Amino acid sequence: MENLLQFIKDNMDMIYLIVLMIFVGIELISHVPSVLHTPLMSGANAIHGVVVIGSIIVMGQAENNISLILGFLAVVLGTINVVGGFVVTDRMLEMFKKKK
Amino acid sequence: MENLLQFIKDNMDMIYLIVLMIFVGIELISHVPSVLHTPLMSGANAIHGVVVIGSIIVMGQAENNISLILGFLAVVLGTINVVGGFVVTDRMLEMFKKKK
Amino acid sequence: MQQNFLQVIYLIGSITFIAGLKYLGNAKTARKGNIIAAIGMTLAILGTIFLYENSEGIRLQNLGLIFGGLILGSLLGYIAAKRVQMTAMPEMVSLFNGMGGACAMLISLIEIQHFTSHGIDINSMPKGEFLIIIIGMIIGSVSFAGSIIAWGKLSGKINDKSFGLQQMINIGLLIVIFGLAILAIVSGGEYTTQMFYGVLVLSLLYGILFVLPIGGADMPVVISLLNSFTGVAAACGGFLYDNKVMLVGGILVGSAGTLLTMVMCKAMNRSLINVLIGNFGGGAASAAAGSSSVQGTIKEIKASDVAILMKYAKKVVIVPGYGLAVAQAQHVCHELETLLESEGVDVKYAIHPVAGRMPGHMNVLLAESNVSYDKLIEMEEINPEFATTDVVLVVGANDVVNPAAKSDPTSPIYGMPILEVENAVNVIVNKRSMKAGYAGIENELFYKPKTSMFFGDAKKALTELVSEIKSL
Amino acid sequence: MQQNFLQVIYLIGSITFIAGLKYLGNAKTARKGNIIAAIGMTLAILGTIFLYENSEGIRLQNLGLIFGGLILGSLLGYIAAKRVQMTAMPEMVSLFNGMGGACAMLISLIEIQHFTSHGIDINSMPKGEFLIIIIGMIIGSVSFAGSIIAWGKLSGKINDKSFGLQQMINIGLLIVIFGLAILAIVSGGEYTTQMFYGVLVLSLLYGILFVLPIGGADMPVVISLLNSFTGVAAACGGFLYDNKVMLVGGILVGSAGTLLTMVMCKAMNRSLINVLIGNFGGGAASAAAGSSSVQGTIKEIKASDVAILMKYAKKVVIVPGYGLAVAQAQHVCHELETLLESEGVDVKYAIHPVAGRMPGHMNVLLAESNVSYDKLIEMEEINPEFATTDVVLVVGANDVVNPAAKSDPTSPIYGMPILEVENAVNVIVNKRSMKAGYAGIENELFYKPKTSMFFGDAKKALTELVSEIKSL
Ligand SMILES: NC(=O)c1ccc[n+]([C@@H]2O[C@H](COP(=O)([O-])OP(=O)(O)OC[C@H]3O[C@@H](n4cnc5c(N)ncnc54)[C@H](OP(=O)(O)O)[C@@H]3O)[C@@H](O)[C@H]2O)c1
Ligand SMILES: NC(=O)c1ccc[n+]([C@@H]2O[C@H](COP(=O)([O-])OP(=O)(O)OC[C@H]3O[C@@H](n4cnc5c(N)ncnc54)[C@H](OP(=O)(O)O)[C@@H]3O)[C@@H](O)[C@H]2O)c1
Repeated sequence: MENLLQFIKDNMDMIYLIVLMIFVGIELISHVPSVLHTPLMSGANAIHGVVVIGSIIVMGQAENNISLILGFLAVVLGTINVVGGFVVTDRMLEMFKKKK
Repeated sequence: MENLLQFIKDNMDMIYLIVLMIFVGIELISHVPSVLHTPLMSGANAIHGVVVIGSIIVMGQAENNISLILGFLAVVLGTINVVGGFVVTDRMLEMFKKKK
Repeated sequence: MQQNFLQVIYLIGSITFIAGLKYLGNAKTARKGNIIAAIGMTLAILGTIFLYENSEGIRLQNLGLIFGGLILGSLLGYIAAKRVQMTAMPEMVSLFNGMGGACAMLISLIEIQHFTSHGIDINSMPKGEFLIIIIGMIIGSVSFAGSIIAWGKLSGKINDKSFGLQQMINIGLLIVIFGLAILAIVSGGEYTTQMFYGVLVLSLLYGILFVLPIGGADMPVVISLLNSFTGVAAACGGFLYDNKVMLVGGILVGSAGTLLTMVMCKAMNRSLINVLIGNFGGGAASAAAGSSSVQGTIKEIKASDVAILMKYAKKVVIVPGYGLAVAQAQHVCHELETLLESEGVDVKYAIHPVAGRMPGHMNVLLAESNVSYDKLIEMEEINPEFATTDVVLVVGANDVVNPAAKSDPTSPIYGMPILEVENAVNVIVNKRSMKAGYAGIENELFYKPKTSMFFGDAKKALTELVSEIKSL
Repeated sequence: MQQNFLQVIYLIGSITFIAGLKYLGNAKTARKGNIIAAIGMTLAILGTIFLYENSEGIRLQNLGLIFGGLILGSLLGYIAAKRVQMTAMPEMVSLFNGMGGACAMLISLIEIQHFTSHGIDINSMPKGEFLIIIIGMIIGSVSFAGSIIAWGKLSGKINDKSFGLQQMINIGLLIVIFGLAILAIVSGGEYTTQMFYGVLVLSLLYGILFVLPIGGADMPVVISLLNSFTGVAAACGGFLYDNKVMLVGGILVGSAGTLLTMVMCKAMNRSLINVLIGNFGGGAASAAAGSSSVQGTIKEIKASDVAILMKYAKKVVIVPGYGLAVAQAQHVCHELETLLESEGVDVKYAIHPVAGRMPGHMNVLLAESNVSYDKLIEMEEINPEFATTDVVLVVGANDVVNPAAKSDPTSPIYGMPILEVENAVNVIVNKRSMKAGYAGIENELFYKPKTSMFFGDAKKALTELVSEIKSL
């Protein structure tokens, strides 16, 4: 119990950040028209591609071949997620624009 | 410039907290029907009464009479804000409840 | 251990504030939201009293006095909130807001006093801390002084006062305040304490001058703005004591309050700048009222004729406005409604979002006299219904039924959505005279062939109407 | 100094993510939102590469390989995204999502590998760190494997597979995975590494088994769910490296994605539990389709008769559905519309929010064939218009026009709002057979006297119709 409290105290800022982010995420979505669900999902998909930063960090500290190979793979996959995600979202949204 | 960056770095968690709170605050309000504006204002008014905590802290460390008197005043005023705020909001909302 | 526990309590408090405000935004959950936030607040306050330790591990002293203050404040707050008339709620909120501002101001004062009373040079205080203290004080005292003036104006104790250079003086004052504050922080000279008190006095003065010229009817907007100020002042306290719950509560109210202010302005079809500088809700309104541009003849109607019209109508819509609130005619209005219903007439109320002088004013007012919630129909819903309405009874409303908002692009209310009462078969307007309403403009509706004017104070007129219907 | 600068870049990145997602929620600003988030992402990635230092102040190595990976990934992602057919977008999103999950999984793998390759006992790793690594790996690999299966199902490469104890096995598997993970963290024995790899394999297996039995038509919901999983996995990375932008991006997608999943379920009138366990979009549907409860006679109509009806109508409403997408008939549909318009017929499309197989499917599909946005009318708006419509042409839609949703409380789609086409003068339904749609239920509409069935593949039937109208 004391351990837990200490852990919570030490990570208080993180916890506030997480709690607030959850509120923000929920509020942002709750008033969205259903036509936009698919582009929104796709945009969110691109955003979680931010995980590629983790793979860059890990790759930049890799020392042996296995790490290098796995890291390279991770960077490639993460980048596909990011770039593909944003581009495909843009393509979807392009179709929504008002045409005369 | 370096000073500024250092300051920002040191208070990064605070800055994230503030930025996120601003987002949360704005999102919470932007879809509220206008009938609820007054109770909402009143409820928010009660919430900022949280400043009373500051007066309690200051009062608990007061050493001379001036501090004690001013501190006491601060606690009283802050408490009026909190209690009055919540009670008056509740009274307003009571009127909104559906009657058969 | 206890400190960690306190942090958890603060986290819970912060979450209740956010969740509470979220629930407050929905009619169904609003009351629950208020209670949730109140519980979180109680937790945070009690937690602070019993668990707080400063950086040297010392607990809070003076617990007796603290509890005394809490109890006294609770009593005063509770009684004030319970006693206040429903129609006087906005000024009550303003008064409470002023107390919060004063609290923030006092905290800064005590912090400085604390420092100087130990004979330490105030200039040795860390600059960051001093900055926060002084910002908290400026905002707190502007909010305090401004709220008191707003309260005075709304409760009729203070009149609008504006003089020529008002805006110039205010801007100049602001510059002096911030100049002096910066000087106090960076100069390091021997007059720092004096400068600090100078800033205090000027801030209070600014608060007064800032609110004084604003029209009484714009007060809800101003109160909302001052409300968000106090939020920022509370957040300064949070910074000062590295106290998360104060920070969260303060910033939340600061940002939500600012947006709410803007939303309120928008509902009245005005810009914030306009409210703060324009001075249009006050003097200008009465001035403009003199110059009448609409011409035509009006038709008067007597209570007995109104009674006949209404009794034999199938469907009646009552449009309440500011005049109903002023005359305190909500109870007799409800009586009229039940009387007509018992005669088989279908009666509804058409609620315009900014009828009255605060958002939701009509809902609160009519709910007070036990009108059923289902009878209060929002503008968007009732507008199509006017076409099938036999009699519309406008009671003390004016701007919200002014067709100029739709037809006249030069009108100050152009663009504001209105209640389209002209689509009904008969329109009866009750007010005391041909005087203008809040926006200070003529109303073409009164001159339409369909419209009959039923002059008199709302309470008297409706009472007469009720007895006429009874005697039919 | 540079580290501080990097933190500021991360802050900017975080804000762009939030603002971007906010803008994405509004049709007018959506594209801008996407671009804003993309710019923030680019900043964050470049900032990391050039400014990142670990706690010992060492810069990133292997920059060549990193850039190689970035360029290769960008090329592949760009080409895939540009080449994909509009109708294949959902599976593309799923595939990209899988890549993100795999990336998170690999990060955890490398972290462990990094540790063990130095010959250090894995049990000496700080517990907190190990916990985060293992959680990131579990979620990442479930998301990876699940997304690949979802992609396979949507693109028709994998069929629905469900067997009796599926749910039991899945739950059991979950328990084993978490048990093993906890054991690996706390036991401290010599098999920790093996347990870790065991967890990896089982997580991948779980991802496969979790998605395999879910009906193909429920895939959008599942993809959205897996999307939020990957968000959480990314947030784990943020925890691990104390990296705020990963944390913000990850949690944002995690929470927004979860809510989006629920909202999507609601629009289809199903609960999430139902989607995950119910298996109703797949096998059950075809099964139920056999048992017909609605009886009656149907009326067939030929293309030439439809052509006459439509050409001489004043107002035609086209109701597109899943069949239109399957048949890729959007272009000929647009041709039909312009043809009719040139004959003076008023043509509109009625867009049901869940017509097709993904939200907004019909909008995207018709926009692809250059149908003007103004012609796409949302359900709430078009429903009152059917009463004044001469001909409704239903193309490959079924559930969204099924009156059982309004009249039959026992129907699985009861309560879902539908397009009330029966109010029109004539209803013409184009589909290939009398088979049921997604919900696997009969449609009474087809048996109504007003309704005529125009059988055939949508593309062929509409092409025929167009040439018939031209030859009139
Ligand atoms: N709701 C808000 O949040 C808010 C806030 C600030 C401003 N406003 C503004 O306030 C206005 C509200 O419109 P409204 O139609 O409700 O009010 P209004 O336009 O101000 O008109 C009120 C009318 O009531 C009459 N009246 C006053 N006392 C009366 C009495 N004792 N008995 C009978 N009639 C009486 C007045 O005419 P006589 O003097 O001839 O009797 C006046 O014309 C809008 O312009 C709105 O923008 C609203
Ligand atoms: N939009 C979403 O996000 C989403 C996601 C998942 C599920 N759903 C569900 O999907 C359903 C959507 O309703 P809906 O009315 O669009 O579709 P539907 O109810 O699935 O009906 C589609 C109809 O199109 C016909 N069809 C198939 N191929 C065709 C072709 N080549 N040419 C002509 N007709 C063809 C089929 O009948 P034949 O076989 O006789 O031709 C079928 O009855 C709803 O139940 C909704 O809940 C929607």
